[in-house]
Amino acid sequence: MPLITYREALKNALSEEIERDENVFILGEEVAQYNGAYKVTEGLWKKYGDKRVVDTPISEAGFIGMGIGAAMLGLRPVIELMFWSFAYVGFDQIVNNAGCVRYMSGGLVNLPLVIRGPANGGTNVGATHSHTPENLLATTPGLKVVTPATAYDAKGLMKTAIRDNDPVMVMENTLLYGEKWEVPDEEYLVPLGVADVKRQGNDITLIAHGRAVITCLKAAELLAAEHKISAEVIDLRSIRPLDEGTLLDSVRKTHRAVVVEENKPFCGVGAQIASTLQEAIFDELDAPVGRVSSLDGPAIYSPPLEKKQLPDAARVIAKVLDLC
Amino acid sequence: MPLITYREALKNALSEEIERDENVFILGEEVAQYNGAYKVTEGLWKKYGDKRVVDTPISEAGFIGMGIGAAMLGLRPVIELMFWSFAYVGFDQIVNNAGCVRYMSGGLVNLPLVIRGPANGGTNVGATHSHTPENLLATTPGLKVVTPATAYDAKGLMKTAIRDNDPVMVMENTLLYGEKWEVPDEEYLVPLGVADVKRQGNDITLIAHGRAVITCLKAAELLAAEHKISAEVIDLRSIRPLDEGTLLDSVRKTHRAVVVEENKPFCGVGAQIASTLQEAIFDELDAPVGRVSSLDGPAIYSPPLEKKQLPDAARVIAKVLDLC
Amino acid sequence: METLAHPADAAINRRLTKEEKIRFLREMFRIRRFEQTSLKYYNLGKMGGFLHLYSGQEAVAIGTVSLLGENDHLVTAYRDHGHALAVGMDMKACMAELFGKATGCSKGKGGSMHFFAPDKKFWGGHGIVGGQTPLGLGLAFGLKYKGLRGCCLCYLGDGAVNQGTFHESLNVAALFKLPVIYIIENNGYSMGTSQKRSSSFQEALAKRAEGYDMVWDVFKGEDVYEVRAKTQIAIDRAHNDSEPTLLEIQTYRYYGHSVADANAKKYRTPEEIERYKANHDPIRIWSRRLMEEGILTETQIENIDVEAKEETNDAVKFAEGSPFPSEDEILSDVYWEVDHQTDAAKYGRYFFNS
Amino acid sequence: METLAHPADAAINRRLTKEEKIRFLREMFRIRRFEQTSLKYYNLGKMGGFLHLYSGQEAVAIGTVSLLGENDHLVTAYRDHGHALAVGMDMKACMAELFGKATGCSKGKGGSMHFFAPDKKFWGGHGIVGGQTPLGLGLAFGLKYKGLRGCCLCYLGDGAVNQGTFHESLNVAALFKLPVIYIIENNGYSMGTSQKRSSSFQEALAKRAEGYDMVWDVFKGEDVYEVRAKTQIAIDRAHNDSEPTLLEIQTYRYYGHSVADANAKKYRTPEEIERYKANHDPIRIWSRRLMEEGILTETQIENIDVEAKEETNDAVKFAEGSPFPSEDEILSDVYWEVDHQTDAAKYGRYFFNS
Ligand SMILES: Cc1ncc(C[n+]2csc(CCOP(=O)(O)OP(=O)(O)O)c2C)c(N)n1
Ligand SMILES: Cc1ncc(C[n+]2csc(CCOP(=O)(O)OP(=O)(O)O)c2C)c(N)n1
Ligand SMILES: [Mg+2]
Ligand SMILES: [Mg+2]
Repeated sequence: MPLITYREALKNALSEEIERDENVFILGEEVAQYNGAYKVTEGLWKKYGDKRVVDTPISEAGFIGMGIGAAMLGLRPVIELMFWSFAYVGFDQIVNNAGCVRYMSGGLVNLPLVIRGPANGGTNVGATHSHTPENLLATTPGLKVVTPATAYDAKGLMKTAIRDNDPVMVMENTLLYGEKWEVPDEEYLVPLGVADVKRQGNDITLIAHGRAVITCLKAAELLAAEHKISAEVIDLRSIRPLDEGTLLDSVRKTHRAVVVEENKPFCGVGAQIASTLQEAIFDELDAPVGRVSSLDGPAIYSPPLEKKQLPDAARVIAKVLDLC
Repeated sequence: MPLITYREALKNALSEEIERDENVFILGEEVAQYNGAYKVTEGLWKKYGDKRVVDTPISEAGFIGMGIGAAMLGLRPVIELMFWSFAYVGFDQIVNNAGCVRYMSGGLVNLPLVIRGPANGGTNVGATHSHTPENLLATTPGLKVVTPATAYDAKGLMKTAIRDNDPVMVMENTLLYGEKWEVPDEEYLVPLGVADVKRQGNDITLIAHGRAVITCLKAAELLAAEHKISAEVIDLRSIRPLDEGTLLDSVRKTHRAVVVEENKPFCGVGAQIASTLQEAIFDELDAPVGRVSSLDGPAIYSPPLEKKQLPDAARVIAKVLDLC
Repeated sequence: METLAHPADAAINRRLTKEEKIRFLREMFRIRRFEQTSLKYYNLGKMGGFLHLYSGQEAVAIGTVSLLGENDHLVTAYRDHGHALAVGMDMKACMAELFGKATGCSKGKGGSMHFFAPDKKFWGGHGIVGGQTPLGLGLAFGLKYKGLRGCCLCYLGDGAVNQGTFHESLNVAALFKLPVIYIIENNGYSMGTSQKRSSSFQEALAKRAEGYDMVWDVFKGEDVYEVRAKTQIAIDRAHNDSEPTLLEIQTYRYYGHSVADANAKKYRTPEEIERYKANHDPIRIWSRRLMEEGILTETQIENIDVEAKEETNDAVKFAEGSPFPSEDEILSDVYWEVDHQTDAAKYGRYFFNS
Repeated sequence: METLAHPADAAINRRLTKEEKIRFLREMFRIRRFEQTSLKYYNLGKMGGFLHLYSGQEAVAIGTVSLLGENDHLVTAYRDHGHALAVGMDMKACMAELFGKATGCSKGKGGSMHFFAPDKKFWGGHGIVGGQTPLGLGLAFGLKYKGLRGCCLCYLGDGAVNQGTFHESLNVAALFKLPVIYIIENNGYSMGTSQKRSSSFQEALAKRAEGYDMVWDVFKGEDVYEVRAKTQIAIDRAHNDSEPTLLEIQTYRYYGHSVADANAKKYRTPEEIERYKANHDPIRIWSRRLMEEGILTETQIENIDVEAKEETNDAVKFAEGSPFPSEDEILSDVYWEVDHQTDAAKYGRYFFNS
């Protein structure tokens, strides 16, 4: 299988879906002529033109809402946020219009749209640019949230998100854009709501999403090599819908779990999962569910410090050793 | 002690703080000449005039940001949101400006401000008007979140919030505005970060905030009368800072807990608390920490249905019986 | 711009048949009576939440909506009963919605502020001030994308003009040349705040359009002819040139901001309200016209009114006789894929109550 | 409005001493060299994140800031080095901030986009486009509340004008009569988008002010005299009448949007950039003036430049020699009460890592 970057995988997904369905189009700042701030849409404007790849002013609330209105008519907008951090100026449009209109119309309206862009720390862009709103959006019934950790998943999940008839928030990661994975040439889809066991193990389950999955895989290797602990690594892939079945099965086997996330800890995704595990399989747990999150301040700029603020393999290992 | 309403308690707190400190002023839609959409500021404009009680256009992002800018100069704005649901159009100002500026300035700036208003369901105002963003805001380091459940707490917490030198989000409840409690005439403060054991018990701890506390007190009475279960009821009062000590002490005694909230379940405050309890005192728990939240759809309009969507005593009791 | 001795002489009005003119009257009566009845039942405790009445503004909804063709859409704010009935939504379903019943237009889930009728090209009913304005943009974008000759009317209040979304929408509308017509229904107040206490502007609110190089107009909203004549110009601009317009229509509401508005008579004098009712009421004005034109007699008009009242009473009967939604409705209509039990919904958990 | 044969003749400029004029030149050189040096070290991998250079725009910051008195404040966006140095922030601390060091102006926590100096009445440095515009409003509100004769300059870009917050701010500024001066530093581009692709407008962006009944002006930003003369009018209006103004200052940036902007030479031609550098460079123009006025010789000017370069090199040495923040700094400066270990911070948990 060819090795391609996470970025290319996303671009290919967008390109294939634009070709497949005339209602699919891309909307956002610098997505067209500039080729995308992070080059995810590189070449698409040249190939598909002004109609399918649309540059917007810096008006997130306006163009997110515009996408929602267009989706009402059956178009399938893929709205790029240069950073998910900028969603906060358009938060009302996402929560109240994308999130609530179907419900408030008694099911008369549905909104087949995608909002995508990077949501991560680790690139020293400071607190305003490093938000990870997966918990904020997944708390909202009506929205779906997806966080691909590999190029394979990025492509498969993006294509599924675009075909989904509900609003799907896809949170990417700038630190992964340049990383390569094997991605088949043939078309494939990755369904939402199916977690992926990225590594098998017996002693403890590491549960993560987004780049934290990579961190867990590193930690798992070290745990095996240095501590003879066999860690299973589960990638949630989608936060809502959430594949609880796979999590429960794994923890029923390992009896221990750590949830690792780049979210802030308070009411983070890890809180939801820890809470679920202890409630669903209390008697199967040989130790409390541990959590490793970003250190609980706004994102710090200073490059070496920001590295420490994000979860790393060492912190995951320390937590695992605490619990094993 | 005189019985006064939650609404009056808040108004008295505002009035006393306006008198105490010339930097305190109120800002928001219809707070002055109209006396407040929910009459919390009734009479204050008449008494204190245009300078201290300021009506704004319907521009939440604009006037929240204006309050933040004024706080930079040492003023102490108390910003009313007619509903906390409207915070979403000003979400960026709250998270990035109120929440991050102190940090990003390396501590050079601090923002002594309060944002307050009702955040609750139960009045059939539909999904757009019934959001409960305590989890969304408490997830943000830099912000504090307070949710008074009684008139006594409302007054004491509001006064403390106004004197606090950090941004404090006070979430009130329209269903409580007209309810009465004993409130002393003498000045008092209720500190942030101190939970209140609103009822003593031995068999299980019910943990709640806001109006869910009242629901728990009702449930506790019924549990005692009908099931011989002695429930302790803890009112968090503030979500961040969070009084974990009181929670842990109680659960160490009762060995069982249910977290009750009007938040939506996914990544709700209850998730955070359940996750904390199981991690901190795993061996003390005789049963999983249970959760009771709003039913996980957008807020429904239909009055009898919305009643069922919110947690009620029956659901709390059912959950307790599950665990005991 | 077409200048006319009288708006009645505008081509679009000259073309009207007697039946159409009668229909406008009937529909204004239907809106008025629907709301008066809903007020009564609200006060009887049969409804929850808010009820924002449109009474006094009827000619705006009727006049503008009467111009819409096959590919013309609309979206509005929470004061939406007038627009809903104007597009032809079933009065029974509207009333049942207010009663929170399963037979309501939104199955009792949306309430007064959140009526929708996609089949009638009516996209809500939105509770957040200004929140609908980018949706109007999107509907117009969608029409243009699909190559359809149509437009979107997007209504908002005089208070809503100060929301950021509206400004962002105006810029994009003009920049992208989208066939959207923003209609400020200026009833002089946003809740208890008079227009001059909420907005700084020159001449008219709609003049702000110039800042975006957008055409605008401001006119009275009490006469169906005038509303139609002036709005048609904007619709033609949208249809023919794919250009947006900002219209400001001066109108008035008789009741408080919502029924919960205890101050309705504090921030405006009773005289102000009475003066409008006496001299500017759109139903009276249209009735007088139809009599002047010899189309209807006073008795015929009264009959139309009586029919409207009867219809609202039937609607109440329907609403009262309808069931509340069943409890499982709380978790339906959240996700399309779940509702339709598609393959996409086969995996993972969607709802998180334990 | 004062009309003048030449801005140099404006009272505010006639009053300038030789020393002040030299200082303006020195400060423009300091900004230019500071940024060129930071660019070098950025490219060496010594810095993270973004670096938005101000080169080409220096006369705007220097000209406007030179007018500020005791109660005059300012706030800007992420392209903030020019304003920071103009208000007198320590260059060493600024450089150390870029290096992410504990000695940085924000202790290494804010980075390039988030410089602050409250002691110099400089309130940031804000990364979210348009997010600073309501803050400017609030600073002006605070001044008025306190009864101080002052104003707030709030800078934004030509792309930022399309954020909703800016519109909301303009309305409130005019409605409340706040002494705020919004300054659009129009450098023709928002990232790779030319002004005409992002905004629909008539004549000038600043003309949008008329929609809010606000005074506006548009002028060139390459000549310190002109910037000072035109801005002073707005400051007087703020000081004397507590009235806001919207200024648009035409300028240009030499580098890409940020250093990460790989397309800097794709959306504009190299000729366009060179043309500006050759004919409109604020430092050249000011240098020429000072020579024409007989204040400085070419050699003296070169010496000033050399000094500026030396200062930036010292700043780099300082930054390189400074320590990174200690790990516990990640959780300080979050809450004032916690940092100061007050009574208020005695209760409850503030940070939630386990
Ligand atoms: C963002 C937001 N802020 C505040 C409100 C509360 N609110 C609802 S309607 C309204 C007044 C709007 O007035 P206007 O736009 O003139 O419309 P009208 O009610 O007169 O039709 C206010 C303040 C809201 N729904 N949304
Ligand atoms: C809300 C928001 N959207 C997008 C961005 C990304 N962004 C940063 S600067 C910029 C361009 C701004 O251009 P302009 O306002 O002209 O200022 P200039 O960079 O030219 O100084 C963009 C799109 C952001 N920081 N915030
Ligand atoms: Mg109005
Ligand atoms: Mg620019």
